[in-house]
Amino acid sequence: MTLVILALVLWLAAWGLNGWLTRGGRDRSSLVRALVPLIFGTTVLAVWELLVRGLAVPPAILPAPSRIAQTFVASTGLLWGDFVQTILKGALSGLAIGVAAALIAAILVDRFDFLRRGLLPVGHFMAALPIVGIAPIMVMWFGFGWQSKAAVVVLMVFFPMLVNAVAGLQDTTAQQRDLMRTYGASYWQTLRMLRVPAALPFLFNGLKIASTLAMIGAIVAEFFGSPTQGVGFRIASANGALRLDMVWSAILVGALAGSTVYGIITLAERAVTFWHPSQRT
Amino acid sequence: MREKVLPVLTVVLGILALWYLAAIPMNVREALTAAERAGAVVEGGSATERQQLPALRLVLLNPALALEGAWTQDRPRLPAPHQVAAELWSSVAGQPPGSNRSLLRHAGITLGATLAGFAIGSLAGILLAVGIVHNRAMDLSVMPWAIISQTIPIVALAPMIVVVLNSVGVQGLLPKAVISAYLSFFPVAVGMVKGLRTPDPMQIDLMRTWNASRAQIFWLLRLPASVPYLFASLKVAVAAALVGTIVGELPIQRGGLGARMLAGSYYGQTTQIWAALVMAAVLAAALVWFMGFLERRTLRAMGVPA
Amino acid sequence: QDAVTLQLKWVTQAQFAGYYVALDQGFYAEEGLDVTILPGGPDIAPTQVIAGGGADVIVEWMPAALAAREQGVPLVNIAQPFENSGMQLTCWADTGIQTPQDLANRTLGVWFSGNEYPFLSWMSQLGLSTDGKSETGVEVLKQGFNVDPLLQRQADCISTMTYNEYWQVIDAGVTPEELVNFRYEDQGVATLEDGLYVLEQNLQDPAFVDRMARFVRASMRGWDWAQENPEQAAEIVLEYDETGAQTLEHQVRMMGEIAKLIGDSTGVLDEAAAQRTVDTLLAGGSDPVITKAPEGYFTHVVTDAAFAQQ
Amino acid sequence: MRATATTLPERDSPVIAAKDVSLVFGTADGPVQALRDVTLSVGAGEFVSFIGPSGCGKTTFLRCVAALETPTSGTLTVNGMDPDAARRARAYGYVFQAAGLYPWRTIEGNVRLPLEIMNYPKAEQAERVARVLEMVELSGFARKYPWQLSGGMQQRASIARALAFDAPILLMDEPFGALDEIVRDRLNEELLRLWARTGKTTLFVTHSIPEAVYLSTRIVVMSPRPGRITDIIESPLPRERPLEIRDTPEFLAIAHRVREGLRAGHVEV
Amino acid sequence: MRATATTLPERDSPVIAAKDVSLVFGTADGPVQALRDVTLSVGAGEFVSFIGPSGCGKTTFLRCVAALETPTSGTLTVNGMDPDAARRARAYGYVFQAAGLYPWRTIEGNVRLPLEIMNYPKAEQAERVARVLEMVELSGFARKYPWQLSGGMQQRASIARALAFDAPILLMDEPFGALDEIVRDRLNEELLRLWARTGKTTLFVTHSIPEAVYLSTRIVVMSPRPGRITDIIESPLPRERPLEIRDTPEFLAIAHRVREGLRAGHVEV
Ligand SMILES: Nc1ncnc2c1ncn2[C@@H]1O[C@H](COP(=O)(O)OP(=O)(O)OP(=O)(O)O)[C@@H](O)[C@H]1O
Ligand SMILES: Nc1ncnc2c1ncn2[C@@H]1O[C@H](COP(=O)(O)OP(=O)(O)OP(=O)(O)O)[C@@H](O)[C@H]1O
Ligand SMILES: Cc1ncc(C[n+]2csc(CCO)c2C)c(N)n1
Ligand SMILES: [Mg+2]
Ligand SMILES: [Mg+2]
Repeated sequence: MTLVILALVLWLAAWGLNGWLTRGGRDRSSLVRALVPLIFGTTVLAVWELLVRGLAVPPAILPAPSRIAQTFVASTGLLWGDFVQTILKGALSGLAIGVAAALIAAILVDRFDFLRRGLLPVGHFMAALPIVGIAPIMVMWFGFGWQSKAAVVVLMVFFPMLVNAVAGLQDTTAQQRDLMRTYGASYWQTLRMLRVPAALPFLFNGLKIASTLAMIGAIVAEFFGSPTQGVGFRIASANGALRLDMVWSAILVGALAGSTVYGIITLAERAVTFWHPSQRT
Repeated sequence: MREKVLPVLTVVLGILALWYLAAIPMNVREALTAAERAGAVVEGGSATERQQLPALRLVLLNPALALEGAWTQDRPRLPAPHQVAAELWSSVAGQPPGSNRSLLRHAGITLGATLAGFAIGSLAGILLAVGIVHNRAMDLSVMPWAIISQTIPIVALAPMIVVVLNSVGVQGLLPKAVISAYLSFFPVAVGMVKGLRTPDPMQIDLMRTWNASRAQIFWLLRLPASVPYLFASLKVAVAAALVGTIVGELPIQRGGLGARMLAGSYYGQTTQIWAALVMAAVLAAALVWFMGFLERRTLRAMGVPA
Repeated sequence: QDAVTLQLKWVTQAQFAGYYVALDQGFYAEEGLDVTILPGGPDIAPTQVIAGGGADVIVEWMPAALAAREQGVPLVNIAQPFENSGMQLTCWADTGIQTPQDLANRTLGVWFSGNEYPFLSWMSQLGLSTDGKSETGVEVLKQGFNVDPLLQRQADCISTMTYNEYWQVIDAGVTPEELVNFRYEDQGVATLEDGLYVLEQNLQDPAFVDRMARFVRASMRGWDWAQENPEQAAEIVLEYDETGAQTLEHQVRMMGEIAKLIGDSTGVLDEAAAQRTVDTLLAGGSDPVITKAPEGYFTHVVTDAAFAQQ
Repeated sequence: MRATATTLPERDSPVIAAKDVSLVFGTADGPVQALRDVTLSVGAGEFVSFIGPSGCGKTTFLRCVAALETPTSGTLTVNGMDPDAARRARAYGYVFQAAGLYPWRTIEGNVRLPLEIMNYPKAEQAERVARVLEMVELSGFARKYPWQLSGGMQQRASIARALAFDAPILLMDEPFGALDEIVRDRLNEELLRLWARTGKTTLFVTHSIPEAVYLSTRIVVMSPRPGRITDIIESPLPRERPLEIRDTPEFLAIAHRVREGLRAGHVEV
Repeated sequence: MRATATTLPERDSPVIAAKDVSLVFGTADGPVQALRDVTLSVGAGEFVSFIGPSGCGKTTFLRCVAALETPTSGTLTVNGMDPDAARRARAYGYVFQAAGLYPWRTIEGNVRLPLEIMNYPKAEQAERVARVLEMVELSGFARKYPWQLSGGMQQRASIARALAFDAPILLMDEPFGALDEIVRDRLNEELLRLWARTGKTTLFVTHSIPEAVYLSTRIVVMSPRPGRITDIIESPLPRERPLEIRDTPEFLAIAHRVREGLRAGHVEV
């Protein structure tokens, strides 16, 4: 009971501390900016630890963070193999192919009105396909290796990317388009100098969604068949053995990879769309 | 009207033609094995040897057999469109709507959980976005973790979530709705944060000169300005909610399109998977269309040029 | 009426016909029990469900139950309706596999999530590593939910149950002559399947033991009924299948095979068979399932109570 | 306090008092000094025009007054309090350089917006909206959306929006830049009348020398980079000013002095 | 063809010929007639100013000429072809009423944009950009982004952008609206010099009567709702025009006539 109360007190204290840190212009220092999410995260972990101990939650249901950390450190070799299999081979290759395909499709759809009117409604329908349902089919078609995972990822990221790209390519003001018209700019010139830059905020938005979907897709697809390696495989098999500490370690691999990719995309976004009002604050 | 129908029809016909064509090489191996069992002579060696040859090569070696078996198998790798249509028809119209075998019943189960999850998720997403835009501490601390939360493969955790919720007595529609809410809150939160921050600095300055309260700036400026972003993300979110429900249904096996897909997969009934997939796509398309409809109505009411 | 929640190991099918029959025919009600049957599914670990308090009693395979015991979930076998193991490895004959030794350098499909232990144990007895194809090793795939890997020759052999997946292969048009089966029973690595397990601490409560006794008694009545009336049992199972995916033909056949596995079990655990299971697991490969011989992992108090009263 | 400031009684308790106000923007390639040592005090009911080359900091100074920008150094008070307190007391009506209407509101809705925010009664809202739209000649366009209006009409709508409520201080940043002379003359007269009637303290940025001279009690001439005040010209013209006053020698003399001041600022660049 | 059009030789093959051009916008609450029966022909090398109350259709007419809007009725040709063909032949340099710079490009990059599109050699691009930025006094701001500039500076950048390349027809929509008189005078002179040197046919929208008179060979006075031409005034002023010309009686006479025309348009409303 004392541990539970301690958890509560800790939570309130951290909340107060963060509130103080972000008031009165202190948030302009980059140290504070880094500190605040860290405090938040540490608090979540500490509260988790205290609650698990305080309420005596069985480790077969929810292990304490300290135990997860031990397992993680002890199994880095195993987890590295899973990371290579699922993230590097499955998710990232699928992400690259899917995004490239979506961009090409977006330009085609944008370029040929017939396609836009014909393909986009059909595309909307196809996109509505719950891709998880396709995972068993992809495993059937492309085998147990990473190729089937990449295929699932391609299908999963294609549509969000396409929608964002098409929306972005149309997100120009009338005057900006008029200007290009007075220059007699060709389609490709308008695309390159006006519409692609204007679309960038949307593209990054799509990319962020796509990158998280890619991780999820690759991991889920492993549930429908995989070699004896991979984050999804690890989660499923460790869960069956009630090794929940291992399950969470594998999840941590997925989360770390996902956050890193997301972080890289965010940095790139900041560098490339610095001019957008949402980046200027 | 004709301007829309013709291109769509062309594209659909094109896809169907491609589909039928693709079914030939996709299904050739099983077709040849079946023919061999029936006593036909098959080029390309034994089944194990044929495994090494590309599918197209096999089609060219045995064109007649390949064609014969392409669109009629019971367990095809790629069912032909008419097989899917037949399965769809029999499971929708051929069953009493309340029966366990009726796809309509399963679609209904999935729809219920999807709507519940979508409602919870989008509401949570909007509230989170409002908090993030208005509270610097939340902006700095929550956003990175909201992002990390999405990199957790919730889908992989679905069985665990079901078990854990089950252990605290939550059953039925809710565990599925929780997973679907988890997947749908994120696009809404991200889109709304962007949308609520979209008014340019001058418009906010103007509000400041009037000493508008935060609530007023929110209701009169940020919210209307965010509407296009809101609907864009609601469309993504409703599709995500459906995915979440289906994922939640996989382990539970108590009906719903997800259970149906898994059962189809479990018994190798590919056409059954495809029929459930098509049904799910119809459902999702309808939900997305409905969001688009609301969007058009709202934007028109806001005087945005068509 | 006393409430009992039963968590099954897999989806609703004739594998669990006895319980559904007992429910449907009112055997549980006659014992004053209100039983809820939760179907399982891929990646639902019944051991986890019971650890989380989501069920009173579970149907589980002994290897998984023993593994859970080592992970701090003290499961105890209270009854064992299945006498024999139905697990086997099914291979294409035309690949030239005839004996277990021929498995070297092949690709094999295996179920994971706690069901891989007998397989790993067998491989280590054969002296085959599971790290990839080689003269002394096999390549292992995590088999999905169906028999496609075999049909499409992505694997040379896959795991099947005599009552289920094997027949799916046959239904796909394959003749029995095209296949070679290695039953775990015959390979000496059989483990006990489909026993009933509860949490150890609950057994201290006499009321619970009594409830379980009535439950086991009614369940065994159900199994007897199902063995005698396979067609009706299959129909009952179909009624309870909420996915609507099962076919009567398949369930009737499954019921027939299940009847063979049950044999003339009364539900009382055969201690020798349990010991065999433990030995198999302890002999496991490089990554043993259990590290030491378990104690107190079964009890006869429930079956004693159940059948003494008769 | 500046010497001139003490000569006139109303400036003893100035509405706006700036002392050595400087503002530096940090940009990627080095800081930009937008204002340097700006010292100025404006008494209640004064009409002060700001004129100066583009980029000299007029907008920036107005933004400082309205507490939309914070000076890097110096002191600035409004009604004796700091600008932000004045902002919270709803002291300002601000007309921005760009119209900035909300695209999802009709013209009427845009003008009504500040009234809604300040909780004016419903009936009064309608009455005020109608009155100011009339004043800027947009009565027929109440129900149109901003993108259906020409640039000048949008600017007039934004003026109407700032006049709809009773702010004691009016800040106008080139409000009439996009209007033709006739409408501009009319609005100038209208503005003078409004000012005379309400006694609002007004800061007014313009590029038109005649406009500045016609409207103001004082004209502040600024020069760019760094933005600073080069001249402050008191207008001896009477408060009552018919349009014809623009042909009088007094008027032309002031205009000349302003033009000289401006030119001086330009040469320095 | 209009009577005046035949009197001057260069208008026999006009660069811009509008005959009975009308344009109606459909809006939610009924159609808006923006232009009615506008007939005008502009010869090569002419400098025509458009003046008229806000909302009278000046912008709309320029947009029709640049093929950004299609007249609902009437005929409009540019260089004998339809406006869209002329557009594709890159006949226009257009300065919009709002600056409309691309936020992702620096000032320099914005000015370079048309040059990149028209494939000017790299070296020439740099040279031209430097020259026009010099001309609008923005040399020091080449590397800044649009939001770091004041409104007037942005407008000057957009003028530079239109002048950077050699379009035979220059369309300018209130280009100097946001500039102070000194800069405006300087840019007026600069524009006249450029016009004399290059002989660009120029259509110029302004609200300043002196500016219109100072720059133009002809002044078109328009009146609103529906937008139509009420007067076309030929300027007898010589092509060589020092700024002092604005004090000559001829100049003032023309200015007076323009003002009368404008006022007439306003009374009708
Ligand atoms: N957000 C900003 N970041 C960096 N520099 C800025 C910013 N805003 C303004 N400046 C700079 O400050 C100076 C003054 O700008 P300000 O807008 O006050 O000029 P102004 O006098 O209003 O000009 P104009 O008459 O053209 O509107 C300019 O040199 C401008 O480049
Ligand atoms: N897209 C549009 N939809 C509907 N009406 C429009 C549209 N654009 C312009 N109008 C209307 O057409 C008329 C002429 O507009 P235009 O922009 O040509 O005026 P202008 O002469 O340029 O005015 P200003 O000097 O204020 O810029 C106005 O009454 C305006 O309301
Ligand atoms: C993912 C997954 N695959 C296989 C099994 C093994 N299994 C246990 S009971 C049963 C029924 C036999 O038809 C089967 C196949 C599992 N538990 N989970
Ligand atoms: Mg300014
Ligand atoms: Mg205009």
